[in-house]
This record gives sequence, structure tokens and C-alpha cells, in this order.
Amino acid sequence: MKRKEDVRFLHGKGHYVDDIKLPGMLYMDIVRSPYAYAKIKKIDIEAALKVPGVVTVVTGKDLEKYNLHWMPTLMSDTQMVLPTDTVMYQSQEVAAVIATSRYAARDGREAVKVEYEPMKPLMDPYKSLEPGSPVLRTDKPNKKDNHIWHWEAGDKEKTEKVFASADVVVKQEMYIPRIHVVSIETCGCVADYDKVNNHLTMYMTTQAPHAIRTVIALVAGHVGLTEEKIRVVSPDIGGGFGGKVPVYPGYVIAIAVSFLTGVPVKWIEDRSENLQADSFARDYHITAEMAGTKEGKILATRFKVLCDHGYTDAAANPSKFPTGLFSIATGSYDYDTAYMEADAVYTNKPPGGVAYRCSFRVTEAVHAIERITDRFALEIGKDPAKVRMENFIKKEDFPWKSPTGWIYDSGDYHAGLKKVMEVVGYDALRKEQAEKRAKGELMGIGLSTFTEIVGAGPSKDFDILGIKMFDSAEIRVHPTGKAIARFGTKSQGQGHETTYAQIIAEVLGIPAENIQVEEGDTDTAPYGLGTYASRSTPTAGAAAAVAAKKLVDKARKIAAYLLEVSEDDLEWEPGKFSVKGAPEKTKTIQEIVFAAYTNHPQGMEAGFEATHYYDPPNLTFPSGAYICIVDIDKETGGIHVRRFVAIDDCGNIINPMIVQGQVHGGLTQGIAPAMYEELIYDDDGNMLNGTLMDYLVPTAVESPKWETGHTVTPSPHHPIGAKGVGESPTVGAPPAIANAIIDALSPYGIKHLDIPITPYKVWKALKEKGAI
Amino acid sequence: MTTTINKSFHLDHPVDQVWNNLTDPNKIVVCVPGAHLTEQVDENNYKGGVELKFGPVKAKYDGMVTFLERDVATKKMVLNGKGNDSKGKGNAEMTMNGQLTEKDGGTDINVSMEVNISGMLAQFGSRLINDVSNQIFDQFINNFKAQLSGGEVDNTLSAGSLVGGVIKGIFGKK
Amino acid sequence: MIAASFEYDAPSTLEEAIGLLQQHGEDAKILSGGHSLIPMMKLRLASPERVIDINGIPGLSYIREEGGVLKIGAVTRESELEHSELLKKKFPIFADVTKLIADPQVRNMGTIGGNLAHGDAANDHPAAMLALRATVIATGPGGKRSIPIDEFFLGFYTTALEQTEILTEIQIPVPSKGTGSAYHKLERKVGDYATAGTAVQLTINDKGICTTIGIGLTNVNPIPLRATRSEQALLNKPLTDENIAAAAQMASEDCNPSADLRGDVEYKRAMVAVLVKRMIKKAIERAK
Amino acid sequence: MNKQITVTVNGTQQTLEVEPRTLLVHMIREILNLTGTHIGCDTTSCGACTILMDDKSVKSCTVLAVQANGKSITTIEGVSTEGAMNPLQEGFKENHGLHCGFCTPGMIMRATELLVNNPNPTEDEIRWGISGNLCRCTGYNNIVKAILYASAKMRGVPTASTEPEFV
Repeated sequence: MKRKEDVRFLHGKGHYVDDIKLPGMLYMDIVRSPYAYAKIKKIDIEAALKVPGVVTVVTGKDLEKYNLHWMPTLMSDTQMVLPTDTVMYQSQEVAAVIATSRYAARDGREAVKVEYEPMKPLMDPYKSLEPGSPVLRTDKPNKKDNHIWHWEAGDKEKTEKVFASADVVVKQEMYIPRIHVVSIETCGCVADYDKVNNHLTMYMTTQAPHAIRTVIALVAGHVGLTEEKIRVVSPDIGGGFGGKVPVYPGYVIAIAVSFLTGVPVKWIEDRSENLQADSFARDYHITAEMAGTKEGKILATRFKVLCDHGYTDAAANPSKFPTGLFSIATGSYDYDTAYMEADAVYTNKPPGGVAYRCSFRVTEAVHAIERITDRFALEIGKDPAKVRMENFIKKEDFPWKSPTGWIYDSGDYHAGLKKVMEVVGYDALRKEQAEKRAKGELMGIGLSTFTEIVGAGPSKDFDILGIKMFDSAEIRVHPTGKAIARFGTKSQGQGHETTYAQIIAEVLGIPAENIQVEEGDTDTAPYGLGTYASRSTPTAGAAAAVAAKKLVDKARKIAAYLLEVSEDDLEWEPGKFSVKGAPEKTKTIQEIVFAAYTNHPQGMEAGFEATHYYDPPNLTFPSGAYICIVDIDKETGGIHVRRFVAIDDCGNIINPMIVQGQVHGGLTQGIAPAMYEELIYDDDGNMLNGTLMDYLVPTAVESPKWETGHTVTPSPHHPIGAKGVGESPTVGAPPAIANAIIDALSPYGIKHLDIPITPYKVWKALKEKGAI
Repeated sequence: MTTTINKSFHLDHPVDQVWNNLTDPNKIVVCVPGAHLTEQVDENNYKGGVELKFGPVKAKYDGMVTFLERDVATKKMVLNGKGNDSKGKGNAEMTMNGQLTEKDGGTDINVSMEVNISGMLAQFGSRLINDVSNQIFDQFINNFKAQLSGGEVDNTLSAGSLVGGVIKGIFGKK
Repeated sequence: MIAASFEYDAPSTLEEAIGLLQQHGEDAKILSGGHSLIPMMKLRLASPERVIDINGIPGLSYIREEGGVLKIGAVTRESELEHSELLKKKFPIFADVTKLIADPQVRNMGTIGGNLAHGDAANDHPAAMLALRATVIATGPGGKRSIPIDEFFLGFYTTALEQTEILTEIQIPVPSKGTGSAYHKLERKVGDYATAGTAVQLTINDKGICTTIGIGLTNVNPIPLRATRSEQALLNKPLTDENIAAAAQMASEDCNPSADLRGDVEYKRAMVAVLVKRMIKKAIERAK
Repeated sequence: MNKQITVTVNGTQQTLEVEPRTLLVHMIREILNLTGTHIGCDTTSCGACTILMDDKSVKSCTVLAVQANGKSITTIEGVSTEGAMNPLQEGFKENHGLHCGFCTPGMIMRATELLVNNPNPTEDEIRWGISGNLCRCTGYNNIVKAILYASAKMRGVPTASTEPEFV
């Protein structure tokens, strides 16, 4: 089915936050710090106040009066809204200029004079951990260092034993660089506080409107903005990828200003602000180790991670999972011994730790296991495909308990790898490669066979700020048999308006065209945790199916009454009930719904509505088998991705077109960090690529023509057997690409390069090894 | 954003004359394109500023010039200039190390300049900094030579001298 | 991003425009394609007090051949160069260059005059103009004057144009037959400034001897650079692999690149050598 | 000092007062309230603000409104009448050439000129032709497919299947 939501976008009638214009609306622009670490000596706003159109300038001191200058992060750390004395990263918010127009606000920003006393920033997380390093978070009483938290999983002793006695041990340091989601729409909001009714309407770019409403209430409840007085509206969203989960200072300042002035305030960040100040992704320094036999049996893995969180831990993770779901790093392979530990540290970089189209740090985990598996194969001189085939968890062994305690729901890894190898013609490619190598030409074949973990999550383990990570659906069928369905999630392009309608249609038999899907308005939609981490179909999609099944149960009662038979004598097929043995005696769902309003059984509740809050029994574990083929120009290091084939398994597929579209997009966001994107800082904390001229988002030219396919292994515990797919390719592609490039360079003794692997890095490596 | 530039060259002028010019604030500062002194704070510290213009790009810094070292015995000097962007968009710091040695009646000069830029210009203009610093330094040297020979010092950032500098840069490598 | 306020003039004649330049001097900037100037103004790296838009002046946009000279109006759009049949036939290098300048939308606005007058060694036309031995025509209060391309680029963002002059035309000698030209730059992604770029035009006589050669380099020097030694090394010599390799090596020695996000000095020098070699060979192919 | 300009926008001539520094994209979005044209980067990198000026695709975040004086502007709102879709719009819908929809108007405006200059482009020509437009959602495959679809439709030749191709 084609998408229901497309028509408005194609006519330019999408409705995004920056399209909102309210009477008397003021505009906000933000003064930002040129320094990564500095004392604020003086903020002189006099000149700014004289700029025509400027209404006021807000500083941390102003917010301090209302105790709004700090706010909690999702990881229960604290973050400045506006600083009162110290800035902790370059481009941190320092003051907000409010004016009658966008242009006046920008001029006002230029006129605000701030005196700083720059200090030497801590940019290297390892240095930051060293004893004697200046303590960054002096706001925290008795904080003596820059260490945030320590985390472990697995069995340390057992792992050490296996490593000690293994005949092969490989070890690889790898850095998964700091990157940025760069949704094409930046972040922004219109805060509209109505003084008369003491009511705030907050239009904002958020993936999780309900959670945001709760956070706003937590931050501003003490000034009278309690949760029932807050309405958060998330209109059309121009891409999220995790970057629109957090609460940014700009939102809070806009709310504060609207609250104080009683006038709507719009704040829309520009691209550089977005790149320089909004939440980053990744930034994990990983030491990966694998122990195995020389025949190629994987025996154990060990991972040590240093997580650079910037000046505060504002990561978007479930509360109990500081490293997200990194413990999936044991991968798709059948072994029972693993140990992993992580430490987080403060530095003078912007805060964050969001997805970049990834389920809570799974990308870092998959890169670590898929790279170290290749290192292992290289070490023992065995084909990496063979090593994977021989170590995969077998189809019949699911559900399978991982060394770190996850219960993989289902999978058929052998089938996926077999299929992708057939599609690319693996053996022929290896032959071609051998011939090319003989001629000194560089060609590489890279694999990635990964297991994802999505659909957070079961309430026993998963919560955000204490709120369990269920999600919800409410279906209301009108007397004429047409329906409206509302959800706690929020699409940013995933096509919920179509997919959810199809799920309900499949269960109820009402045509999807007749089912209107609504999300993103906290006044109307049921409470939910929002859309990220590929959780929408596994949670809200499931909720829709269960709610629809509740309606089928009610329909059965009404049908029995209308047909004057007992419920047991009825047969259901989506769309109608018929009487066993008398197939001509039927009631369609439309007839039944009409009766629910006009002629329902006495004693039965009228109407035809159902709501369900779905609490998943387990997460779902999508998987994929990817192969990438690259040709490298030896003289320039130039990398050409000749082919990339992705075979995904996301369980049952509701809409193949949308699933494939998600895979295409995810793959391009996979090649991006693998070959192009990285946020680069110098030692003084200057971000050196704070525009899209230097932060290299791939175009249609860099992005290869993706070839995709799938195997189908339904999730046994999901009501419709679906698993979620939005992020698998972003997670699975980088190691496939990195492995291909390293495979091409391996004849020269090159065993690893950190992503992004650029022509420059390749050339340097070849030069070092004397290959050119 | 830090960039370091080293230059060595020979002058026929006697080492003492070169030393005097190199360590005299009023003489050396006028050789720095766009620079000027406003007041003397003490023996080693001076207030001043630098104004730069490259095509449409303008930058203005106000700050301090400090002699960190002036060792007449070893003919070694270290000069530091620190300034804040007049619009509070960042700062710039320059440290110049000068070493003179007497060579057949003339003077061998070895100068290194470390330029550090923070803030807006480093964020958006990093592409400029290295080339611009080179250009300034080349012009500084040309001005310094002109001054020694009693010639007029062009203190505005003119491109002409750059060509000289660049050509030297090129053929210097042969 | 929003620029600081400025005054705007859209003169309809060259005289008017030059008059405005005389009147406002330093504070005025010429707006041609605007795709270098306006981003700088939006970032507020540049804040001219007055912008003089020359797009409304008729007769500054043309591509024509007159008496063995190719004449290109300064306000000719990159996209017009890209699709010009005349250029495709006689100067294939223009298709090489324009395809790699930014992107199609930018090329619809960007002009060859602006690309040169901006004085940025990272732009692509300067190297090509060096290779083609172009002459820049500047028009000022005293009328027109010709500036050989080798005397045009003076410093970072600095050219030989006087404050009161406007670049109005580019003249390129139409080469004899047996001439070929080519341009390529290495870029991190489409539309990026060059990591390194090389433009070559050469003529080979029937004995296989190189009778003319021009080599220009992009973004590996504070100002656009002619690879003089490399040219000398090949002029009146057969274009053997050895000679080409030697010339490529000289170019990589004579340029003066800055380390940046694109790579360090060593890498850029090496890329210059690779590109000079490859573009010479491509030009030879086209000369046949 | 404000300037008075006359522009024809989607066929309607208008006379407006703008500051010289007013960007064309802000004139379109804020003064004319045509919000289908978007802003994504400010540095002419993303193409979300692409519109047609005298039938040439340009990035309206880097053009001054005063530069549009006397010119005709076409935005996404002007490419077809609501309800009806032109071949490009149809191609994007049929081939799932959009997800979040934010880059889509710019893509379509760029593709409009692309198909005028080159009615029968190859896939490679399309990829280079839209290299000034960033999309973060789709991975471009289906955008290329959508433009090929429109090209076929406009040339009156049968369009390829719009069903997803799986290996």
C-alpha cells in the first residue's frame, strides 16, 4: 500500500514547527559561547536592548530567580539551561535575545557583549580521567573527579580464564567517533503560554511528546506549570533519528520567556547551532578482544569502553541502562563467555548520547563485535564468511540466552548469510580479488552479520525517568464504520499513518483507507514513550493489534445478538462474522459497529472503542547479513563502493515498500559514519566542522545504489510477529564497509582503521606500510 | 586552531642593529600588518590592537603585547600578543620566538611564529587561518627588512608583499 | 543565519556601478552570483555596508569567439559554461571544471567572474585560467585594462582589481589543433572545495613534442598557482612517462598547501603529483 | 533602507517591501506564507530551500529577495493544483520517494529543472543532478526511481514497476 501521508508533503502542505505563526509571536535567538571552557565575567546587554525590535535579553541570572537555570537530564544528571558563571562547551547557550522579528533577534544577539575568561578545556576523555585533571563539574558538591559512572556485564573471572587458555587471542582498539544526526529539519519550538488560563501549548520538534510534557512539568511545576496545564504538540517532524528526543535549553528558555511575557515565542536553531550544540551520538572508545581456537571457534569476547559524554550525561537511554543496550555486543555467535565494562567521563564537549538511527548504543556494540570477528578471521587466516557460518547460533537453538543475559527471540542467521553470499556471488568475487591482488590492485569484500535489539521495552527493566516503556493505541470506530486511531508514538517519516492503519485493517477488516491515524498531541493521544530505537511497531504496533482484537471480541457479542445465535456459533474472518453452517447469515464489521451505537444489546456499554497499553514481554531481535564490495585507488586512497547487498530479517513485514524505504535510508546513514561523518574538535575545544560544508552528509552521488532483500523469521512473542527495522541498516552497514576496506588493504599488513575511513586515512596507512 | 610558521633568512645588517629593531616595541609592532600600540603599561607590556581585512572578511582584535624575553647576551627574544575579538566572538594569540646569530658581518635570523585562534574564526574560518598567518608573517618580514634599510614601512595589509613571500616560499624549496 | 543590514544598489549600467564603487570605496562589495559573498555575510564573517548588484547590467553574460579569442562575460553563469556547445567543442576543460563546482543550483547563480574576482585559491576556475593563459579584463573609471592571469591573484581573497574596478570579461586564446585540456579535483564529497586540483592544457605537434603547456593548481597554495617548473620541464619535449612523472614531482614540490580537514601537507603534495600526471595524460588523449 | 520589489510568484504578480538583506526564502515563507519551501542548512549545502527563479532551480537561502525583483518564482505550491499531482509528485508518491517530507519540495523543484534540461536522464545523471539536495531518510534509491518514473511519464513511455525490488 502507498503512503497515506504523502499527499500533503508533495504539495508543500506538511506542517512543521517553523511553519507555525501565532498572533503577536516573538522570536528568540541565542548568544553562544565562542569558548569551550570559560568563566563568564560580564554580560552586557545594554547595546542589545537598544537594537530596534529587541524586547528583552534573558540570562542565567534571570532564570536563576525562578530556579529554572538548571534542568534534569534523562540520565538523572543536571544540565544548564543558561549559565550563571561558567560555560562548559563551545556554542553553549549564554543568553537569549527576544525580539519582534527573526532578524531583529539576530541583530540583538550580535549586540550582546560577553566578557569571558577562557580556561584550558578538557577535550580528551583519557586525560579527563587522569588524577589531577581539573574537576569540571564544580557545581556538584564533593565531586572529586570527572568520572560519571562505571558499568559491567558478563562474567569477569570466567572470561579471564578462557582468554588465558585460548590458543588465539586478538585485541583491537577502536574509536566510534562523535557524530550528529543532522535531520534536515533542525530543532525548534513555539512556546505559547496563556496567562489568563494558565495554560501552556508547546509546539516542538520532539519524538516523544508525552515524555516531554512530563519533563516540562518536572522542571516548571514549581512555578505553576503542572502537567494538566501543559499541552505538547509535535506536528510534522523533518527527521529525528534520536536528535529530537532530548529537551534542549532553547525549549526551556522559550517556555520561560513565554511564561513571563504571556506572548508566544518561537525559537528555531540554525544548522550550525544544531551541529555545535545539539546532542551528539556515539563517541565510544572501545578495546575489543576475542578468544578462540585456531580452527576458528569463538570462545569468548571482552570489551572495555570509555564513553565521552561531554560536560553532562544527557544520554537518551532507559534509566537502568547507562550504556544503552551495548551488552548485545556478543553478537550473532554461539559462545557462552563474555565480559564487558564501561566508564563514562565528563569533557568540555556538548552533552548528548542519542541514537543516530540506532537502538541505544547497538551500533557501537555491533561495530565492535563485527570488526573483532574479522580481526579474528584474519589472524587465523580463515575466510570471514566461513568463521561466521561456523559460529552462528543455530535456528533451532532459539530462544537463546546470550552471555550477557538477553533472550534472543528468534533468528535464522545461516539463511541470511547464505542468501547474501548467493546474491553477490561470493566465491567468484574472492577469485576476482585473488587475481587483482596478484596485479597489485586493491579490492575488498566485507561482511557484517549482526543481531539488533529493539522494541524497548518490558516494564520490568525498561523505564525513562521512572516511566515504563510501554506504548499505546486507542481505536475509535465511528457509527459509519470509519475509524480514528491515536498513538503515543510520533512518526518522523516512518509512515505510521499507513502502517498502523494497515495493522488495524488486517485485524478488524476495516479498509486502511478508512482509518485515520493521529499522533503527537498530548491532549488527544494516549500516553506513550514515543518513537525511537525502532520501538514503534514492536510496541505501539502491537498495542494497535491488541486493541483491535479487543474490538473483535466486542463485535462477536454484538454479532451474536444481531444474528440471534450464541457466540460459539460464530466464525470470524477479518471484516465479518458468519454463522457456522449457515454462511449466508453474516454481519459485516460496519453493520456491527453501527449497531454498537444504534442497537446494542441491553446492558452492554454503547460505542465501539478500545485502548491498549502494550507492555512487551521481551525485546525483539532483528538481524541482518550484509556484504559490501569496494575498489580502492591505490594512488589517491579513493574508495569506490562497487556493490552493497543487505539481507534483513525483521520478522513479519506489514508494508514491504515502507520497510525497504527504511532500509535504504538506514544504509545511507550507515555509509555516512563509515566513510564521511565525524564531529571534529581541536585541543582548544573549537568545533572545526560546524557547517554542512565540512560536516559531510552523503549526497545521492556518495550513496551507492543499495540492493536489499530479506528473510522472514517472525518474533514468537509479538502479536503480529514483527520486529522493527528502522535502524538495523545503520547498525549493520558500518562494519560491512570497514571490513571491506580493511580486507582490501590487508595484503599490506593493515589490520584496522577507525571510521570514518577516508581516502586520506587509506593513503596514509598505505604510505606507512610502504605500499606506495 | 594552532598554526606554527618558521622562517630563517640572512640580513646584511649588523646583528646589534637588527636586535635593536626587533626588540623595540615601537619599531617591531609597526612591521606587523594592521597592528598598532595604544599605550605602554610597563617596560614589557603594551596595549594595542590588530585590524585585518581579507577581501570581504574583517577581524579586529584588541589586547596586550608582551615581551616575555629580551636576552641581549644570547640575542633571543620572545614576544607575545594576545587579543580579544572586538565583538566578543573569540580571541587570538601570537607568540613569536626570535633568535639572531652573527654571520659574516650580517645577521642570520631565525623566527618562529605560533598563532592560536579560538572562537568564531576558528569555527567557520579555519580554512583561512594558516594561509592568512603566512601572509601576515611574510609581510612582517618584508616590512622588517624595509625598516632596517631605512625604507618606508607599509603597515596596512597589502597583498603585494605576499607575492614576494609566496615566490620565496616556492623557490625556497628548490 | 541572517546577514547584518546593508544598503543595496542595482545599477543598470557599468558606469553607474563604477561610480558607486568610487563613491563608497572600501565599504562596498560587488554582488555577482553571490554564492561566496552571501554565505560569508550570513555567517557575519563579512559585513559590507553596501552591496552593488551587477546582475541587472546588460551585456555582461556571453560566450563567444572573436578573432581567435574566446570571450566570456563576467556574469556568465557556471551552468551556461557547463552546457555551452562552443565550449564542449573547443574547451572540454570547462565541462570538467563546472561539473565539479558546488552543485547544479549553485551553478545556476554562480558566475565565472565572481569565481575569479573572489581571489580564493580554493575556487576551481583560477587554476583552469592559469592553464589556459587567460587574460582578465577589468573595467574602471579609466576604462578597460587587461590583466594577464599570472598577475591577477595577489593574496588570500586579494586580486589585482582596484577598489573601483569590476571584472567584466575573460579572454582566452583559442588554441591550435593538437591541443587538449583537462581538469580534475579530489574532493571529500560532491561540491566540496578541492583537496587538490589540477588543470592542464597542452599542444602536441605531429612529432609528439609538447609545443605549449599550461598547468594550474587548485587549493594547494595561498594563491592559485602555476606549476612553472613543471611546464618548463615538458615544453618542447616528448611527453614520455618519465618526463610526465618528473613534471608531476616538481609540481608537488613547488606548491605550498596548508594542512586542513582534507589532509596534511604530505598527502596534498602527493595528490598534486597524481593529478598532474593524470590530467596531462587525459589532455594528451583529448589532443589526439 | 527598504526596497520595493515586484515578483511574480506562482503566476501571481506581487509588489513587496523588503530589507535588502531579506533572504528570498524568508520572503517566500514569512511574507508570502508559502511554507512548503524549507530551510535546512543556511550554507547552500542541503537544497531544502530550492525554488525556481525564472525557471532555474536556485537555493533561496542564498539569494536576496531584492535579487528576485522583476523575476518569476515557482515554489512547490505552484507546480500543480491541489488534488491533482504532476508526474514528479506522482513519481515520489508511487515510488516512496519521501519519508519525513522535509527535503521533498526542494527535491521536486530541482528535479523539475533537471527534467527540462535532460528529459531522459540516466540514473547517474540524476544522482549528479540532485547532488545539491540532501535527504537523510530515503537513501536516495527511491528518489532516483521517482524521477525516472516522472521522466518516463512525461515522455509518454511506460513507467517501470513501482513495487519494491528485492534481491
